[in-house]
Amino acid sequence: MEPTSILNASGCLDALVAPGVARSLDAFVTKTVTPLPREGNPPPRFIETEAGMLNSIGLQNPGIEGFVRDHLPPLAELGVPIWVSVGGFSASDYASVCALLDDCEAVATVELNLSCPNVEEAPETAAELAHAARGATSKPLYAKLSPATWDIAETARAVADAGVDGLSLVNTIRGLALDPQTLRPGLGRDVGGYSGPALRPIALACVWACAAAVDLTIVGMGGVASGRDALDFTAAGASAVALGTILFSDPAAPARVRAELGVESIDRGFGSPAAIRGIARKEATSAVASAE
Amino acid sequence: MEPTSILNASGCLDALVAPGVARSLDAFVTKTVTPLPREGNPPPRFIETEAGMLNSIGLQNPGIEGFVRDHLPPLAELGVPIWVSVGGFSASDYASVCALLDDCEAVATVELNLSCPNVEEAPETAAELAHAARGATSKPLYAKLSPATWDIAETARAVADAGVDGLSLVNTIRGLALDPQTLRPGLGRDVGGYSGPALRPIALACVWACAAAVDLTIVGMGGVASGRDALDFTAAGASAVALGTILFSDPAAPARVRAELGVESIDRGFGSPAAIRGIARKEATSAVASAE
Amino acid sequence: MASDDLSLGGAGVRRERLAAVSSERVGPYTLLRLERGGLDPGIPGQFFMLEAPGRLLPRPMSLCLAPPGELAFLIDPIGAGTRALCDLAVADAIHVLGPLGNGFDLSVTRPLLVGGGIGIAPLPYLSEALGGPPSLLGFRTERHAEAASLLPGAEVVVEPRLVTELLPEDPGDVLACGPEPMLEAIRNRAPGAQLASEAPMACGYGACYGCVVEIDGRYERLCVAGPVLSDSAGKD
Amino acid sequence: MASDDLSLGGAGVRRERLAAVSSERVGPYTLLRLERGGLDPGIPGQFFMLEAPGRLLPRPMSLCLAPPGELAFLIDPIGAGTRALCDLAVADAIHVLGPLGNGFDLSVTRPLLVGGGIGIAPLPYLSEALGGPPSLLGFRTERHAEAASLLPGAEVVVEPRLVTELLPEDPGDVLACGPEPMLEAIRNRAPGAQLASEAPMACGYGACYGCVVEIDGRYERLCVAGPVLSDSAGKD
Ligand SMILES: Cc1cc2nc3c(=O)[nH]c(=O)nc-3n(C[C@H](O)[C@H](O)[C@H](O)COP(=O)(O)OP(=O)(O)OC[C@H]3O[C@@H](n4cnc5c(N)ncnc54)[C@H](O)[C@@H]3O)c2cc1C
Ligand SMILES: Cc1cc2nc3c(=O)[nH]c(=O)nc-3n(C[C@H](O)[C@H](O)[C@H](O)COP(=O)(O)OP(=O)(O)OC[C@H]3O[C@@H](n4cnc5c(N)ncnc54)[C@H](O)[C@@H]3O)c2cc1C
Ligand SMILES: Cc1cc2nc3c(=O)[nH]c(=O)nc-3n(C[C@H](O)[C@H](O)[C@H](O)COP(=O)(O)O)c2cc1C
Ligand SMILES: Cc1cc2nc3c(=O)[nH]c(=O)nc-3n(C[C@H](O)[C@H](O)[C@H](O)COP(=O)(O)O)c2cc1C
Ligand code: FES
Ligand code: FES
Repeated sequence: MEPTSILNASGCLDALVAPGVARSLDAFVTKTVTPLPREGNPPPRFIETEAGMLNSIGLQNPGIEGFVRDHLPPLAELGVPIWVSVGGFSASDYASVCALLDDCEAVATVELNLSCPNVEEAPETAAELAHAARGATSKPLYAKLSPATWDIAETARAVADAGVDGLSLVNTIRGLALDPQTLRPGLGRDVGGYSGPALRPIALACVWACAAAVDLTIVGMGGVASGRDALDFTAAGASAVALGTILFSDPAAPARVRAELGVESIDRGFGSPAAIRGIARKEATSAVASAE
Repeated sequence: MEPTSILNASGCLDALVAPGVARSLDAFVTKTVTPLPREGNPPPRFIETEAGMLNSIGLQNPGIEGFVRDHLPPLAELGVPIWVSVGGFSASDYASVCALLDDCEAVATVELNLSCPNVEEAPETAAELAHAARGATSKPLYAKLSPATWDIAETARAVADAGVDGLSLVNTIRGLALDPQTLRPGLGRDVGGYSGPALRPIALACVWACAAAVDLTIVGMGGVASGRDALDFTAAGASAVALGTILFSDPAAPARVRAELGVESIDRGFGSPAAIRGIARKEATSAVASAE
Repeated sequence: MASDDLSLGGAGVRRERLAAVSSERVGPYTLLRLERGGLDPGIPGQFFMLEAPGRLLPRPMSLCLAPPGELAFLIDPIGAGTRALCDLAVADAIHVLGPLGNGFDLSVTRPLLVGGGIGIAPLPYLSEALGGPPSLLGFRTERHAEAASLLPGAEVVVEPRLVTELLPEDPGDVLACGPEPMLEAIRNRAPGAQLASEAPMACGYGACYGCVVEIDGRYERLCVAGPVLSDSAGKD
Repeated sequence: MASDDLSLGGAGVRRERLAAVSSERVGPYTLLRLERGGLDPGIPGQFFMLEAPGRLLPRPMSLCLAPPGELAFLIDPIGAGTRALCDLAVADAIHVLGPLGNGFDLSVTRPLLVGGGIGIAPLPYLSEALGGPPSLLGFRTERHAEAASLLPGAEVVVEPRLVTELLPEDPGDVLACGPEPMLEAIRNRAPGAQLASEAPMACGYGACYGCVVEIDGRYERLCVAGPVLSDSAGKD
């Protein structure tokens, strides 16, 4: 087992304007690309909350053709593995985008954004979308799931059966915040996706549940901001962590988190973070939640 | 319309040991009562996180018979309306407990805890549970829903069709935190329910979505700690707010929040909080989330 | 409103914002003196919930000393909350709720106080109430033992010696506070002792059911049933 | 590591922890001087992301002055983040990232600086770079107008008079910063003006797509395409 890899979370870094940051990662994940170009949502597009933020970017992206033509070539020059995040509104959307990417040598991995609130009912059809993508590409496939579900392990098993190679856990969860003056939603599109430290315990519970349910590689994310956080995700079963919101305040976070994680591991008597993987579950009595 | 009522959140106040606090509420909500007594989960039962806490109390309660015999008579003496929170593991559980409570004059309202993580699949059968309860009592019925669902408005419509009179939004969402020393889960039962300020944007989005979907009275909760928070829930469509985690640090919160809410309303030129109800939605362009 | 009597179980429980009067190091611990405000110091062994700046939940602390106009707490900085309390500067104010829980039963004839580590916290106030009975204190290191200065006249041992080694054959009415292994040893040596236990507490007044300990095979809230439990109600 | 060149678009962008050297009130604003560390002051109109103590996200601030060894920012305390920055005490340190974005194009022949309210912030540094060209400043009240002291020799008006009333027939090369209605008026009166715009920014370096403004009918990131936009690239 290798040490915990450090990636960015999709939509939280543009490697073309911040190549130095991208190069400090073990892999760069693109913003979600859809079949057609999208302008995204009207501003305001983000708002800060007590221990997190809400965003309603709305999948602004150049569409798969523009992406492959204009973005992929310079990304390929970076020298880090490129993961392409793929979104869509139907199984055929996913299949067509994946088929296109299957031909691109520069693409190391495809991450399926199955949890974009724009795609109504996505969690219910996650397995179908994953199945369609699997049929269209032989690249490694990661399924990115939403925490907004009663039983994420069930979804994990379904996408595992559909043939994905890994899980990206988790996407944002819907949230709302009002403008203090107007009492109107602070975002142009009212409701947005909640990320940052407040999401961390929810994300960690999802990693924990999925690590018990399926035998897939897990990229953990949701509020990771320090080596200690990366350690927790590793202990809960993740093989990699992705940095999202923390990159907005600290573009040097990848190197910092990596260094802190190494120190934490050694201080605790483990040679490398890899030895910590899944340790939270050792002697675990029960994975069933019992709160009310 | 009356001003925003202030209740406690179920499981966050024991009126019998804190009668003064209970009397400062517009109604007292009991901890969830199940058909049989329950000892609850082994400690540790709570752990603090960055902007919230996790609990795994596990529905410790004396069972419906013990409750009606020992707890209800002194509760009836308090002089505030008593809401009884009802939990169970099947539709017949809910029906039998509701039938028993239907005979109790001291019970003003029944809140159905349809979102206890102990009840596997509860959200899927929320409407069936609500339907069973509706058949067993003519008391006002509130359905308490979980935020851990892709589309809470769908559940809201289903329980509305089943005949409930109101919604209690929201229960905790599953979370995990590890002990910094051992890297084992900080709770005796590993995963617990996440509450407090971190939950607030999620809860507010649920109130917003349900207020648009159904014509039911809404009790909003999730991190309410100030008059401003109560104002936000009111603006999003709630007629009452329930105080949970804040009661642990401030048992005087009900009177404080009520006073702050009054001041906020007047400062904004509204005579009473009632005039603010639903105002966040005025000129709303879209209730569909558009984050990714 | 915030300072009103909250009718939490016993009468006289209040919540007020109290300013720090002084904060001094005692070995590894900090003795934090707050102005008393309108709060009642309560019975020795009772506790207060102290707001820990920057934390969501308050922290339970036994009253250590009750000089006129003050409430003093001895705090061991073991985590974020206790560190924040130890870092309070003079005039910083925090919310304090109390007194809470059941204190020691003072109607004892031959009191002997036993404390281990930070478990010494409630003993100075208790000793005062009982007219300075004999006391035995155990500490992990000489540095921790500096806290014994708060209980003049006490017999003090430092590990590897254990405080229970000092217990006489017939110890009389033992009133003790300390780590669980120490309390367990006392249970064996002094049946009927009054033992102040600890458990993490979110609310301190019976609201959350987070502080349960097993008593006679059932989960009871320590903040309501304790923190002082008589041995017969103890774990075994 | 944290102080390394991060290769964010332009070269020379660094992130360091910088201590406050002084903090003084200027009317309702605060002039915060930070030690410069290894950061480059950049081109006038560029901005820095300042850590706002207690907040999750940093806040964008134009460089106001660049005295030797310092970076100085003029801050309007309009919300929690800016208030936290205005409350910094001497020696308090915060993370600062920059310089970011596109500054003013200094190859102008007849510069005229125009600022409104806190929009005056980038003008002192800009004025210095351009050798003290004429400037027009507009403020909401006399108290706000105290900030004009940062730009000696400027013409100043206070509402109800508007700064655009002072614009000459042929204003030359206008470089402006201020509220959107002021910028809109300048667009009409001085086509081709360089206008420094504002939008809430979460990252300031193109990572989040949170700061988009409409440019030629498309949503462009202001932190990458701006904040200084030449009028032809402007909203209409
Ligand atoms: C009735 C009562 C009276 C107390 N009196 C004092 C006192 O006078 N002086 C003093 O220094 N401390 C006292 N304590 C203990 C004190 O409340 C805890 O040390 C404190 O809450 C820890 O908070 P923290 O944020 O520093 O640590 P945290 O980060 O909350 O916890 C650090 C570690 O300690 C564990 N822990 C936390 N609280 C407790 C607890 N109560 N019992 C056992 N383990 C715990 C946690 O699980 C964690 O592993 C008392 C506790 C109780 C219940
Ligand atoms: C490139 C750039 C340079 C800037 N330079 C300066 C400067 O030199 N001095 C200075 O005082 N301010 C400057 N600002 C504005 C400053 O960044 C904001 O006032 C600050 O981020 C607000 O943070 P807050 O926490 O105080 O308020 P918040 O609580 O975040 O916001 C308060 C209110 O202001 C709105 N708001 C927040 N940020 C902006 C913004 N950037 N534009 C418009 N509305 C906003 C919010 O939506 C909210 O309604 C600059 C902004 C940009 C984009
Ligand atoms: C501004 C912003 C934009 C995002 N865009 C995407 C996206 O395009 N595709 C996607 O799968 N996730 C997107 N996400 C979600 C993140 O990838 C990540 O799952 C989430 O933010 C949780 O991680 P964090 O708390 O570390 O930010 C976005 C998040 C933010 C904050
Ligand atoms: C310690 C604790 C115990 C709880 N017990 C119950 C319960 O018995 N029944 C129930 O419906 N909700 C229970 N809840 C959930 C709360 O009623 C409430 O929905 C949730 O905590 C969100 O509100 P808050 O953030 O204000 O605490 C409990 C919450 C906590 C923190
Ligand atoms: S600490 Fe909440 S019930 Fe005891
Ligand atoms: S502020 Fe993040 S992209 Fe501009």
